[in-house]
Amino acid sequence: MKRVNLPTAPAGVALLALPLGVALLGPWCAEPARPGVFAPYAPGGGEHPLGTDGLGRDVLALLLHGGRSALGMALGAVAVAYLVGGAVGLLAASARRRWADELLIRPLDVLLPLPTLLVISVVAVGWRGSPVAIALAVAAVNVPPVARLVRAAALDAASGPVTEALRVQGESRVRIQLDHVARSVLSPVAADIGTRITLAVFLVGSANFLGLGLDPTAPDWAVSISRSREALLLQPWAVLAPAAMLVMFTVGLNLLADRLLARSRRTQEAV
Amino acid sequence: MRGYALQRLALGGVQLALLTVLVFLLTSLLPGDAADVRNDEDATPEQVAALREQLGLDRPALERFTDWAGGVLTGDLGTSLVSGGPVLDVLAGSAGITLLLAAVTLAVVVPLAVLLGIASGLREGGRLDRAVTSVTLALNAVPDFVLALLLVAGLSLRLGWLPATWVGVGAADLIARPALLVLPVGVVAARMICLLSRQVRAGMVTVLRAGYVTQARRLGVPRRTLLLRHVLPNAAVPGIQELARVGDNLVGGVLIVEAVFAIPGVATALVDAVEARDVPTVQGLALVVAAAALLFSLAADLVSHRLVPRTEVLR
Amino acid sequence: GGGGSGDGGAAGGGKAEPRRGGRFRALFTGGGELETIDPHAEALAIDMARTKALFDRLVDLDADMAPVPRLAAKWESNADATVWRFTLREALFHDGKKLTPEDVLFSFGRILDPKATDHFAQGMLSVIDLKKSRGVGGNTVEIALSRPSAEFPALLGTLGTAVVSARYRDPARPVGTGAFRLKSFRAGRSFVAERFDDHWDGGAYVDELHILSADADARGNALRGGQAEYGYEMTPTFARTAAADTSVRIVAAKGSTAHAIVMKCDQEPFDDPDVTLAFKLLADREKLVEVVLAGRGVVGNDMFGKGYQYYPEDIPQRKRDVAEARALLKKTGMLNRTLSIYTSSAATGFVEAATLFAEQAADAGLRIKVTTGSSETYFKDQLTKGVMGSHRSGAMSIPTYLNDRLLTTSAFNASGWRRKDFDAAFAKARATTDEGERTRLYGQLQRTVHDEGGLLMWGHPDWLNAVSSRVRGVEAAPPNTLDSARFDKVWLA
Amino acid sequence: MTAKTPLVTVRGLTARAGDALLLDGVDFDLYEGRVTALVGPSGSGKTTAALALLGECGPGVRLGGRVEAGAVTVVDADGVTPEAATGLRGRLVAYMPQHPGSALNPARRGGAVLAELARLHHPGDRPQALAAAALRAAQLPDGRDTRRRFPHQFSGGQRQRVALAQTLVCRPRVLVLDEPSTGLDTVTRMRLADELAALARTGPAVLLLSHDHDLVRALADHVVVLRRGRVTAQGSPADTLPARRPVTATRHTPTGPDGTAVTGDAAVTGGTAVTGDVPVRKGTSVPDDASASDGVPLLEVRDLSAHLHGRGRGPVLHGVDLRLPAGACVGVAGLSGSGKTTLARCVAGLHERHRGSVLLDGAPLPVLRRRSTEQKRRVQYVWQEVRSSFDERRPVAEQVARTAVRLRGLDADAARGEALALLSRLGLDATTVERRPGGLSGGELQRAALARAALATPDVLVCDEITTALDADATEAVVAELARLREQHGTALLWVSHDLELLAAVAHHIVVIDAGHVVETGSPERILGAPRATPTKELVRAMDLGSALAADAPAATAAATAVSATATPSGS
Ligand SMILES: Nc1ncnc2c1ncn2[C@@H]1O[C@H](COP(=O)(O)OP(=O)(O)OP(=O)(O)O)[C@@H](O)[C@H]1O
Ligand SMILES: Nc1ncnc2c1ncn2[C@@H]1O[C@H](COP(=O)(O)OP(=O)(O)OP(=O)(O)O)[C@@H](O)[C@H]1O
Ligand SMILES: [Mg+2]
Ligand SMILES: [Mg+2]
Repeated sequence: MKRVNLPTAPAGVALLALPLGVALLGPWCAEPARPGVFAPYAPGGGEHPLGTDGLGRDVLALLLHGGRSALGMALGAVAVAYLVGGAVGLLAASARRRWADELLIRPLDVLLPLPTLLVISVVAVGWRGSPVAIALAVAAVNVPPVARLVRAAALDAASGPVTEALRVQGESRVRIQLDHVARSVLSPVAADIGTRITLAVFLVGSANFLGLGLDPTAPDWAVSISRSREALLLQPWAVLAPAAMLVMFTVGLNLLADRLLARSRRTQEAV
Repeated sequence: MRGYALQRLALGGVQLALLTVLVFLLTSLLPGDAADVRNDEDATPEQVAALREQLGLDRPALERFTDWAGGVLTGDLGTSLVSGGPVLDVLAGSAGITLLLAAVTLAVVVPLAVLLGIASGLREGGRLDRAVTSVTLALNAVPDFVLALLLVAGLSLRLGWLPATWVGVGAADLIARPALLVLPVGVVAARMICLLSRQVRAGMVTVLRAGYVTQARRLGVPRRTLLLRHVLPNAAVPGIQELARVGDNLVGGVLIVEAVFAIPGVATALVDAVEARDVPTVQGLALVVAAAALLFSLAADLVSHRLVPRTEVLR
Repeated sequence: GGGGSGDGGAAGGGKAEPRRGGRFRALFTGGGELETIDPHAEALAIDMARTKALFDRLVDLDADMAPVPRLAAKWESNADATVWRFTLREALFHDGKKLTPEDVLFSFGRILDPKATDHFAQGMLSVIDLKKSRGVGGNTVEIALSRPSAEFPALLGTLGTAVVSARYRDPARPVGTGAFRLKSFRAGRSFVAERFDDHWDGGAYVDELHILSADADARGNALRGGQAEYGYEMTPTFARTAAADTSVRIVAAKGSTAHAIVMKCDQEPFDDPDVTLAFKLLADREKLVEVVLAGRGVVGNDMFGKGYQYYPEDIPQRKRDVAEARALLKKTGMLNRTLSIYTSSAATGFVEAATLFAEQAADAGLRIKVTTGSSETYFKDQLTKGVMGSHRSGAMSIPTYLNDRLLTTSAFNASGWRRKDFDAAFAKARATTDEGERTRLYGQLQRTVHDEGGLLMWGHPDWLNAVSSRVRGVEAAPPNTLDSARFDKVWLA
Repeated sequence: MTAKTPLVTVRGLTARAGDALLLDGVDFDLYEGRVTALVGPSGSGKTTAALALLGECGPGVRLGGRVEAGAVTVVDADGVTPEAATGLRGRLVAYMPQHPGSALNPARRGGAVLAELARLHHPGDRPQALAAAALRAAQLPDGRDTRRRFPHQFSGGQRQRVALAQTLVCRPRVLVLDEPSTGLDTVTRMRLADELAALARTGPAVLLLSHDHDLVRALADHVVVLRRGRVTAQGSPADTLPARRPVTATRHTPTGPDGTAVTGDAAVTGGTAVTGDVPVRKGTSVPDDASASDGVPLLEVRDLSAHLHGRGRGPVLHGVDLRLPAGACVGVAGLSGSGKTTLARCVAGLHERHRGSVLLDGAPLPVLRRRSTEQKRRVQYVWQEVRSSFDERRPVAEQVARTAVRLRGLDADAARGEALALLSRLGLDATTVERRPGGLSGGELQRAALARAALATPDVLVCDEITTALDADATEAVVAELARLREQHGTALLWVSHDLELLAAVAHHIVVIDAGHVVETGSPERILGAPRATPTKELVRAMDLGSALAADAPAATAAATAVSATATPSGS
């Protein structure tokens, strides 16, 4: 069967590498952008190729410093969500007693319909400007869906004949969980993780955009977009440069996730 | 089936009840209360205290909550601490527009996404699939707030084709000027179409490879029937499950759109209420939004349950 | 004078005859459900714009914050400024009844009603002794005060002082004398009023007035997209963008309000005036104005009310002097100390100014950490949190500012300025009926603040409003003054 | 017959996967009204050849040679011709796959699909009538209940027949049936054979792929024998098929604690059936139940009831009693859907919704989750549907060897050595079992599953239809291996099978289950020789397909309990 022949993997890696590299290495490449050094919203060229923002800070320097929070909060949030949600999901799926399963998963079900926006806005208002609080809030809203996803996938695997066979073979619970169940869970998780990171990046970005997140002078990409949006026509780079970073990251991530998925499907077929 | 639906409904009720407790706890964690927020620099501490007493904020939290909860059971969502009017009025004032926005968005999203997903999933790797996959992938990667900014700057401010805001727009204007809807709906719909069509496509690709589809094809079932009766019901499940999550996406997208286009909807009201520490309003709105999201996911579950009955067998 | 001119003068265009008719849509920052059209509970700019359309005050303030007659044609006081007589104009309420002294007394009674917690003028007007006040004849009211106040007429030009009819009960059905009559109002959304043809001041030109809530972005977009005629409080960036756009014009009132960084004089280390002085010397005010206000503003001199009545123009402008500041800091042992400044995004420019100032202070070896707090409760929190903070003040008269911000009893004494002698000097100035002497006394108070106070008042931003190019008759005026957000004199060309 | 032109011609058909040659120059023809059988050991390429008729092949497999069906060239030297399949599928050639479980759409009710296919291929006729006929031909009762069930609500054998009905309802000119009799009890098999014979007479060419030589003998006009992808013989069944040989097996007989054989056969008591026999140990006659303390059987099932849903809803088994002495073999027989698998799973501890008790050495045996390692080692289970019990991501050999590591504490190398030795005794070479499960044929996997359980050297081995996909040689290897197990470890067998002849050869005692009740127990000789209960009688009469067909069974009446009344569809 023919497959999507986009130059997916290399392009995905390249797209992902730039924003990730900027986020990771950026802070070492440039001094933090100092306010008031240049004129506000000066157009690009010469000393500051991407111009300046409303506080007269070099957009390039901001860009180099703004990735850590923009991506870090989202990635951290998804990591926490998977650590907690994944553990709960696996535990619930492997619970020997039905009530144990219910006890683990029902409270999360309760959280599921909680409007994400509400949680984020309450947390962001309450702990203004704290990246950890916002990341935790984003993680918290992601825990229930992750737990459910992992539980469903694990339950599928855990109640199947393969698991039964492993149990009859005397495999330990831990090994069944880690080896078989976790591995069967892996492919839905791989599929989910790309979207989830994208959503988390957007969620963190949206909070910042709405002024509910970090403080308004932070170099964060989403904050930069929000702060400079009024000058979109005056000094487009102040908005477009951080926006491009975010878009590149998510496009690259999705390309890569698609590719991994296609590959895992192929290896499953080609026995 | 009916038993399943009733069970889900009952669960939904419990969820809502616990949710209100949670929302109450969350909002009471916020620094300051409505009395603090409502007064600006010029209020004296005595005035703040008087206001606090007048709003009943000096009563114990538990008492306030039980009062409110008792009211909800009789259909009374309480009184706004800000306007002094019923929360229901706040809701009525904002829900209409949001509902309209959501409905139009869904009406655009669902058929389009399903069609795109089917078309691209049918010929995996074909030219159409590649085109659709690339476009949805790219569009999906643009945060809604960026998309909204760029569209407004380009289409409204530069080209002047579409209105840039909803400032001063009433319900009647919407009917007279449907152009108002284009940008907000476009922004919310863009990413939802991407998410949904990708799910539908993935479902199609998986199901098209399943043994039973192969067998049906072997038995000579023609393309159309194969697609409609054998492939779609199974392939739709991930899409429908995605749709169940759309509730949340929709709220998030609508909030951004409401902020950018100055649309006075539920999301805006919710954020306003949080900022004003108007706890009864926050609770009322959260309750309604959550109930809507719950109903949505319940409907999606019932439909996928109907389509693939096996799902119930899993515990 | 503070009532500077607009970019194109008084936004008048030519000297064409005003035209009647049309719909005028004005946009303001909204307050959601907090918005009100109760003139005594007004708090937000949008509230004031709306109540200004529906009601009139006895007295209003001109661009210098000096009182000008409105419903009161003239006024006089007794020798010790404890009894004031206001002569009323012939004016009609929207219900067709004539304005009487009873209406005025009813209004004061309503404002001072102890059960009304949200009548912000209550504190200021508590000097009124209502029991001794009375109507005299058909058109004069005599207001008795419980203590002397030479500023009393100016007080009547402030927030929450409009005159309502004695028949006014339900805020949703306002009975005022204003140039517009209410058609509909929904908090957080819209306000529609129509011209009141029997207005005492000749009435408005436009047929219909819409006052709508919209945030800064939406205001800009709507103006440029032709969806509104007037935008209140635009950002400097918008002003820059609008310069290239012929459909929008900026009407700017020069240096109208005030931005400051406050240091709490009642706390270590700012209990030492040398320290506060060092900080004041550190600020690069030009830079702050250039960056934070995008150049749309004037440099401040650590005193409120530049250009207003009673402002001591003779005090020399404070300049940046890092060497001197360093010396002072060294002397007080402040070098290399780390301080934190408590701020929030409660007002535009707060965080920016704090950040920039921290940057400037670093030039003298000071480390200042910027802490951002909750914006909704900032003005309250600032009183208790941190030794430094961000501060801004809207337009008000200098005596009002001193009264509200710098007395031991002031509720919002942001700089922790509490001095018995200062309080006494203020009370004396307030009771002084001779205007020249009073000006001198106020000037002395201001000088003390300038020298020793904790107010680093670095700039006075221009007040930027925008109108679409069809609009005529919008005057540049500082907020809270008569001509600010006044729509009975605007017309559409 | 030779005068007729063939409907399908296959010439020099080859199939390659990488370097391996799966089919090597296969020739055969199919004629209208004739049944052609493709036989050969498991893994010889039967399924591969049959799929080639439809122009299909497995992943990574390339076809060559020439296949013509009707006037259409399906395969030529370059492989599958692109337009080939479309026209002929269903109408000209219809195929029933070997693993029907995955061929049924989980989301659709059986009846709806049948009606749809009927309408499609025979628009003139009444679809409901056609569907009913197909169900009956597939030996499923035509009722609302059957039609409204979803695939997951059938037993293994029932699913097989649902897939068959779907193939039959197309009424194609060439009918390809891949192992249609696996998983069928003798009665059903007999009726099915009958039906197919009648069907073939009415026109279509039938290609039958089967291990079941009896079925082939009874039905086929022409036999093609495949061996390692080559046609080794063609001709009439009598000429090509080996003589019917009796299953040679050492019967498992109970052993005493000292290893001596226990004679007698009534180690089992049935709830309803009463036997006059009593177990005899060391030549002494001991009363059966009363002597429990004296002669505790290795495994005992007491008053076992099982159900599908919680709180006893959806009962499947009713009060089953069963005794399995050490070293013995108890055969379980019964119509398809009667509850045999459920019983086996209860013993294995996998079916948790049951009441009553399972005792090992007199001590209660908990459900699997609570069994100790030793208990797990002592009781092992071989699945009926083996393919789904293997992890498709790991090589088969590795999965098999784990048993010895986990349950017998061997190190990985030793376990692997034992596993490979065992697998090769069962006829699976090392290269085959190094593949993942998807690369093994049905029969190969079945033996691997047995090896996986046998490696534990269990005391009780529960075998659920472990020879359905095996040819005679492989069956013999399996039986021999089980005999070895008994000799070396005294393993007792609980053997679920439809193959009564096989059971007669291996079991010392047979239990017959019908609709969840034990209806009869006794020694194989007695059960086969003088069956008492009606279901047993029918099973036995249908045992020898040849004679049964000759006698024919118009008498076969409503006893078709094919869809057991115990099963209540749970979705609605
Ligand atoms: N995709 C594949 N790649 C490599 N070898 C394969 C593949 N599929 C099947 N085989 C091998 O091809 C041979 C023939 O397989 P096939 O399924 O045709 O056998 P069969 O005769 O139907 O066997 P059974 O009776 O057990 O079903 C087997 O040895 C099998 O291991
Ligand atoms: N999920 C289910 N829903 C409804 N009925 C079920 C379900 N699972 C099993 N059954 C029914 O339970 C009965 C017993 O099934 P079981 O698998 O034990 O039969 P069996 O004797 O092993 O049959 P076979 O010989 O066909 O494998 C069957 O009639 C089957 O239809
Ligand atoms: Mg086969
Ligand atoms: Mg079975």
